[in-house]
Amino acid sequence: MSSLLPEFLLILTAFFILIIDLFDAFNSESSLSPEFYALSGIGFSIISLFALWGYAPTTYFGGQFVVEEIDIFFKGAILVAGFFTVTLLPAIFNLKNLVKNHYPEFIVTLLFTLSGMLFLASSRDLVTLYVSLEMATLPLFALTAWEKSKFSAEGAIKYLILGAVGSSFLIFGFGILYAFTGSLSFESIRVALAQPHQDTLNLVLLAVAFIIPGLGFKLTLFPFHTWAPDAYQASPTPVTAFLSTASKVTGLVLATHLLLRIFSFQLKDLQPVMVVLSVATMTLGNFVAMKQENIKRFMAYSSISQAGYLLLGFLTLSPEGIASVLFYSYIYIFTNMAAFAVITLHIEQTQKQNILSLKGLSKTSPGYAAVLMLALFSLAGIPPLSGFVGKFFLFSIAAKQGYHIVVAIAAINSTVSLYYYLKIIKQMYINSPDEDTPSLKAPLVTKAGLILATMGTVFIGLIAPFYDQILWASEQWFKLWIK
Amino acid sequence: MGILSLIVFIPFLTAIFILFAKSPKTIKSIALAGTGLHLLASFVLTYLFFNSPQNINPDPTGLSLQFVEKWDWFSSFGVSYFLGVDGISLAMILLTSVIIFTGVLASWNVENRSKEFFALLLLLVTGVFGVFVSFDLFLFFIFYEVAVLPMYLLIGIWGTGPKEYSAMKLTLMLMLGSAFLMVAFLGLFHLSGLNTFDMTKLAQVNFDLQTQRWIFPTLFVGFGILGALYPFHTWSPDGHASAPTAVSMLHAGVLMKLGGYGALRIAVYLLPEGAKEWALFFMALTTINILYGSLGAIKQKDLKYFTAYSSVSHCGMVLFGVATLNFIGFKGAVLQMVSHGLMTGLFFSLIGMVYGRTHTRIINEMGGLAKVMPWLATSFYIAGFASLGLPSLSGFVAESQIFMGGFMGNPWHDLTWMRVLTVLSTMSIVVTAVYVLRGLAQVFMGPITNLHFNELTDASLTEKVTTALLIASLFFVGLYPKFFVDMIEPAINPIINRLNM
Amino acid sequence: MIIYLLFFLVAFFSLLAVSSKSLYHSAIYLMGSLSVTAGLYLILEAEFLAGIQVLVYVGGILVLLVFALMLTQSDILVNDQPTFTKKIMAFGVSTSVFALGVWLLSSLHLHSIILPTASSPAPSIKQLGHAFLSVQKNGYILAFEIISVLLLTVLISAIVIAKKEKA
Amino acid sequence: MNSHLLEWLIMSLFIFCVGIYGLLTRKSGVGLLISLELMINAGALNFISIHRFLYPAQVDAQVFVLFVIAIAAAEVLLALALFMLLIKKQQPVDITQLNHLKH
Amino acid sequence: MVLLPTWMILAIPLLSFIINGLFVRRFSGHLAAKIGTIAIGFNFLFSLALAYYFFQSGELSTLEWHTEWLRFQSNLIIHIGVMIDPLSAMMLVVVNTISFFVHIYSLGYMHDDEGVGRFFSYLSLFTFSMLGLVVAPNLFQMYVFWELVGVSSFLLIGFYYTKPSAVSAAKKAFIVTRFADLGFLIGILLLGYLGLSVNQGQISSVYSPLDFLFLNNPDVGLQLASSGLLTTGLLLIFIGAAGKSALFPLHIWLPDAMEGPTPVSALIHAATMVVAGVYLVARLFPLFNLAPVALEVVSWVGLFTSLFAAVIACTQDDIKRVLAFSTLSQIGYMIFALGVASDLYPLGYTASLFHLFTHAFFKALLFLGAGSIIHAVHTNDVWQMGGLKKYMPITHITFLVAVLSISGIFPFSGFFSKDEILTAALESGHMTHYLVGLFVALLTSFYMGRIYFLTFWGQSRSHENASHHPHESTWVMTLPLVLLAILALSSGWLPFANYLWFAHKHDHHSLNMTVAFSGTLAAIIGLSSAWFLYSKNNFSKVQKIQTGMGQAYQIIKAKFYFDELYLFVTHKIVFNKIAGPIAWFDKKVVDGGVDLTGEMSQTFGQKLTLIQTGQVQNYIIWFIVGFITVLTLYYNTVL
Repeated sequence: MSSLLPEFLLILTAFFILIIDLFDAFNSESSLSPEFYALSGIGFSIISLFALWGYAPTTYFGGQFVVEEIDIFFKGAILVAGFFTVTLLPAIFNLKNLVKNHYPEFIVTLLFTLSGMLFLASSRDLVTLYVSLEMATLPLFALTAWEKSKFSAEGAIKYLILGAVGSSFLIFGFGILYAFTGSLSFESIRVALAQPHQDTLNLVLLAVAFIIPGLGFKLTLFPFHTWAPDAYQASPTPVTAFLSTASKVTGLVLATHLLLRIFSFQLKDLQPVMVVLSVATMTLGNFVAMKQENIKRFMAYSSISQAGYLLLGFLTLSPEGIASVLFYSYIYIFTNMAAFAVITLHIEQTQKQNILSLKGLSKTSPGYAAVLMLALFSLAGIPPLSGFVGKFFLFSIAAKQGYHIVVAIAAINSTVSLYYYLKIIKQMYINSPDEDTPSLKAPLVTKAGLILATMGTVFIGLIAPFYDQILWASEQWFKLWIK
Repeated sequence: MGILSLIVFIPFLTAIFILFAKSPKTIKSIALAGTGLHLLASFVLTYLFFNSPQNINPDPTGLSLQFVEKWDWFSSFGVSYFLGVDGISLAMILLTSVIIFTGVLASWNVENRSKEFFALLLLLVTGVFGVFVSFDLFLFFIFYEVAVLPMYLLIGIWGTGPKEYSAMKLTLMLMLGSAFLMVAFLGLFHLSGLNTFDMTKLAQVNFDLQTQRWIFPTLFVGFGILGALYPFHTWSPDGHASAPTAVSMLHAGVLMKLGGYGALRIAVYLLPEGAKEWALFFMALTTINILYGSLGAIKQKDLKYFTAYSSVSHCGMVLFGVATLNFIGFKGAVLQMVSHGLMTGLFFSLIGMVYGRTHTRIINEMGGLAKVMPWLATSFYIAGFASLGLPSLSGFVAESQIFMGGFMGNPWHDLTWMRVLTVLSTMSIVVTAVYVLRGLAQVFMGPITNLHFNELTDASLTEKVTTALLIASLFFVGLYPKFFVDMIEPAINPIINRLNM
Repeated sequence: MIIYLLFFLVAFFSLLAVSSKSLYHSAIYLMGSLSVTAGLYLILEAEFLAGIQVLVYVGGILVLLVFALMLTQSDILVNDQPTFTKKIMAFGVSTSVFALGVWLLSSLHLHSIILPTASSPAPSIKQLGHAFLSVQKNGYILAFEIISVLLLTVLISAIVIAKKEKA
Repeated sequence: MNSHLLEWLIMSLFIFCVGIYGLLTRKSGVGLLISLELMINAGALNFISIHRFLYPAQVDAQVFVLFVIAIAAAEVLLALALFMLLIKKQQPVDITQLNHLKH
Repeated sequence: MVLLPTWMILAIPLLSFIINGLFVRRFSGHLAAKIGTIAIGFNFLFSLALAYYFFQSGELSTLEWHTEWLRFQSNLIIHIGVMIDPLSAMMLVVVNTISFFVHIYSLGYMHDDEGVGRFFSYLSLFTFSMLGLVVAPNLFQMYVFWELVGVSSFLLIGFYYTKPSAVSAAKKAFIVTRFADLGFLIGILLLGYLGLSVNQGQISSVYSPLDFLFLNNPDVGLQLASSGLLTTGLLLIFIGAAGKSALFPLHIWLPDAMEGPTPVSALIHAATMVVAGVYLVARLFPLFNLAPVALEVVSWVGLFTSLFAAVIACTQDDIKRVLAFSTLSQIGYMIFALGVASDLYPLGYTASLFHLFTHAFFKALLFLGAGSIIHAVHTNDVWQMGGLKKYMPITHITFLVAVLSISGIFPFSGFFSKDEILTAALESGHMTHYLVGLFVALLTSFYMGRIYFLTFWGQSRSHENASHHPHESTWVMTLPLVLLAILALSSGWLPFANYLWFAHKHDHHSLNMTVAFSGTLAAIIGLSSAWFLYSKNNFSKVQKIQTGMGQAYQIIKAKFYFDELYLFVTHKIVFNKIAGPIAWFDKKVVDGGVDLTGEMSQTFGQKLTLIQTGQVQNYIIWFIVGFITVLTLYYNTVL
């Protein structure tokens, strides 16, 4: 049962916070503020997660809950994203009247979403997959509308409706999948799909056609990304950070399940679809981000373009593919979190979301400006920051398959992305601030999170053992069922 | 921690120290000390290179590298931290350490935010050193982009004129160049069959003609964009005009050489068949580059544009040398890199000094300055004569090699075509003479046009040291080329043997 | 025979639910359509499911929808008429999806599979109960736990959002 | 005479497409929810009909559908909460006017 | 054989340039002047000794010293060295003597000029590069010092850099010679290539196919000639020679080069630099000999230049311009002498070098004399002088000696060298060359007589107030004049033929009487007509002739408008029609293209933002469109 510990610990902390909130104990001076409990909860679950490293793979509930090495890394990524999101919270929730803006409830919902995502990572059959996927998405609709501002409801509703449409497509797809084998477990479906005889080929086609939109919604791929900009803009900045990192990784987990664990034999035929989707997402994300004024909307498009790059990793059925996707998602989380930390502070303390309001940040608060610059350069894929290393490995997967033109398009896209990242750096470093802008002040927890994220942005790409471990984990996983 | 890692990371460490320094005075002295130490280190390296036992690579087409440092980095990906130095890299290291030392001296009066300025400048130069010593394509690419990126901030913050526009254009075009390179490197990595980025191993692979036919132009154009190849050179005039002195010195002097170096070291060495297919086309392109650059410089009004166009033409000569695909041509290309680096370094530092005094770079607004600042005038003239290829100065040695190489032709291309192109590019020595003398005569000779020029001062001590050092090295290369020729020739043999194989 | 009648009924009700002018009528038509589907479930020998369908769907969700109608009171509730172009657009999109699906499905020779007779074994409620709570191979205890936590979070967050702020 | 699986699949697909049609034409939020319920219901029906025709003995299909119904309920709950928020902010529950966040 | 190593002859002027240029001239210009003069003096003696010993030893050519300078490839290694052979020994003597006298003369002439230190360092630089050129063992080293000579002439012409006319003259000189050097460089490349392809067959002390020992080697020459490209190569090299020696098409820079101080004109534009072209052709004569077409071209260009320059010289007013054109014409003489020579009639070769030898002395004398006149009268214009006979006796006598010598009157050196050239032309059957040569000799004596009479005879026409009479220059300036006059007298008698000869050393020294007679006659006619027209003060007869010639006179006076033509070609055509459009093209089209891609991507981005209309229904339509595209895409990949 120990491999369930990470999820169990999260849910335990959530209930613990609920009970404390029940007795309205947070307002008394003596008690610690809720994010400490959350942070310790997530910390312990990370520790317990990596404690499992030795025994993997373990299976529970009759094959429905499996923890392989690759899942440990996926869960680790999600937990790290959650950890950083929680460090951002004190910056926006003023601790005086917790009850007024429901800070404890926010954390509880966040923790439950995290546990949902962890369940998704280990699920091995359609029911658990669907339920934990909904567990990972439904609370986000509420989190997006948490600020109760004029636009937050609008963003949340758009997110909900498209989410619901996505999940109904998914249900229909799963229904068709069920037709191939009696059982709902991935393994049996994968085997059934291995050699679909001629007449059921159309059924596979229909199943794939219904399932890809569900995946596309979660991973913000091109035609299914339309919710992302509005949801990112509407939600409070930590939630935008959470959406762009944790929810993106959950999308990757869903992609691993669907593309590698179910449709692994169809992957060869799916390559053209994937190439078109990833190129379209990349190009749209980059070219539209050029014209954005609002910071959060800009980050939305930047994360859409990153999704385009990440999809390249799924072009092959090889350990390097999934390893580089995982490696890049870790780098992406650290980089994004570093960027969002500074953006949260800026938006919270200047109440302005326009890129131009970043004017002269390097003069008012040089430290934070430097962090944001590093993060943006890493997103643009500039060496020696780790963003470049991650991107290089991803492009190498596409190059291995011979898609040199796709690598060329991706490289040109990252040059275009450099243009709009430089536009922000220009605001910070070249333009001078208006006189009275105060320098940004950050609560201790957020500052600690920020420093940790920046360290990650700079060093993850350079330390080779980290990538080797991930590669080893994905090789183990491939050995398991490629036999 | 071999000497090469030291060479690469001394500027980086100085940059770190600078970040902790407080007053501008200490910042400048640390920067100077760092680059001075680095100059010393490169001289020591040269001494060791010539005197220590040479490990000669038995295979004629293999590189014989000295002071090799090789550690596995991403072993699963075949990426290793692989440093080495041979004749060509050593020549470039010497050039760069001289240019950065004089660059720091030339930017002695940068006051606003001098801490970031020097830190970024040294970061840029770390990238450049890294490129010259790394023999692993991945590491090469990392240092290549590190060298390009600080340009944006350096030009954007400390530049003059339309600085944001030209900074953005420069960075984006150079990044597009490196995008080309990334595609080519990945292509090389995957089509070579062996899972490594190590250049020496990739050199043993004979890629099939089809792949070489598309990878070589991508590589050559990718490097050409930085080496001011004809249609992609437009970033260089704007970029240099708005960049501050030290940055344009470093950029035109050294960064544009990365293009030539990469084209020779990677494009031609790894893909000989591709080189044979495309060299004549690129030779024609670079001929346009040479003539176009020099003719363009005649009508320029601004001193910096004037020098920028002349460096477009000279960098064109570097690529022309590479495109001749013969022994003398290659040697000429490397010599031209060294000589043009020193020349443009001197030119831009002098322009900085003159601009510091007259606060104008428009040629017609100045006149008769020789009477007021004889030292600067003479050094300007020496730089001018070096650029038009006067013997006893480095320009002539390099240009004669390139033109001889172009004239001698190579066994794979039609000789008359090469000879026509060589004659066309030799004409540039006349056009260069025209615009150099016209420009300098207008600025320095004749009666003083603007009265308040009279109380301008001549070169200060730091400026004297800068110009003296650069002029001395120009004369050294010009008068005693044997030093560089003996250094470069053994390094070119593998490339030629590979072509002849 | 009864099957085709029910098919027609479901199609008729859902079409009306979707296109009727006033939302109240469409809510009622939805109720009709859901209960007819419950009937279909009965035919497919899934009694428990039909029961749940009627109880949760018609009883629970529909009631919620009607509450929503009452609460929002917006004038458009009375006549929610889409513009003509939007109708054509929506019609085009949905028929194209339907046509694609039908074309793909019909090319399979699924029609040879006929409705099993009443006697063929259907999973009993006891089996269903076991499936929910058993820990072995085909048990879904895990999903059961997750769904409970899910409903809790949704409840909490919905309350927080809908709560009237104290002054 | 007895019905064939194809008819059932086409039937559920039809309801699904009617749901899509409803989604695209309804102006009010609640209208959307109605069409959403239809689409999810169509999914469930499709699932059960395949279960009955092909694998009558397995129980998984019904378990899955039960969960789907529960989650549909949760979705409607959330949608209702968001509509309340809209009303509190004096905005009409008309999604065609909810277009402040764009481009 | 000489006690000091021969490379000293190069090292001394270089050393004096470095010492003066960098250090001494800052403290005292005069000290620098003294150092420079002493150094050149030592060099003068050393070269005399060298020549003496060399001619004693009787060897053909000795490679005294060489070190490897620039390695192109294993069989193409360029050495810097000193090679002494009759030709270079003679040149050494000429260059050093003239340079030594000019140094002494400049002590006086530049005494009160504040840039005197700079002047003397430039002079030493010039001498160093000229000597380097002369002793070069290979063509490449010659090209190197050829350029250095070009740059020192640029510096010296532009010495008065505050004067815009001097600056533009210097610039013009450098660019025109640079253009010629382009031809020279391409010629070198071609010869280098040909040399490489010919099998070298180890000739002693030959390191690259550009060495003279290799090129002038008869059997190598034959192989080169057989390759067919030899003529073009030699013609290219001749273009270089034409540029430096200001032959016809590239002569425009020499008259303007008079802007420099007069000692400069004396040294560079009379004796040394301008004859470098002749020296080059002479040095490569064995090769030229094998390319008769090239020799033809050489002879005709030389002839035309001498005629062309002589005609213009008659019309010029500025004394230095007249001398410049006379130099042009004399060099034309030397070149066409070489042109007519061949291994059958080798006399032309010796005649041309003999004329070079003698011409150096009397032309330097003329220039220095003109210099002392200008120094006294402070103007160049011949019409403002007159009657200086009384005030400047020494300058007058020495100037008269030079005039007589250049016109070819008997006892003076000019007679012998010009006579030999004309006999060479006559004997080798080039009748037209002989006749034109005679006519040019007449013209030469006419214009020399003209300026002589205008300056020294008649009344003083200077505008300065009558009280201030021009006075004779100091002894420092007049001593070189006297010495040069003696040399101008004596150099004719030197038995030149048995030192410098080509093919076979013929020792008969008979004067061809017809040529001697006709040459002297032409000289006398020229002088007397000049005396008739210009000696008295009334120039009515001159006016009559000028109006008689009408428009033609103006054209000749304006040097056939060649300057304007070149100006037009460079400024109008090259600068405005080519460089201008290129600069515009680069800015608008190439740069425009880059900005265009920037705009295009911006508008593309703008279009894409429109997908996000904010309407949920549009989002759902996109969603379903996505579904359909995935379906169709997957469909046609699978089936």
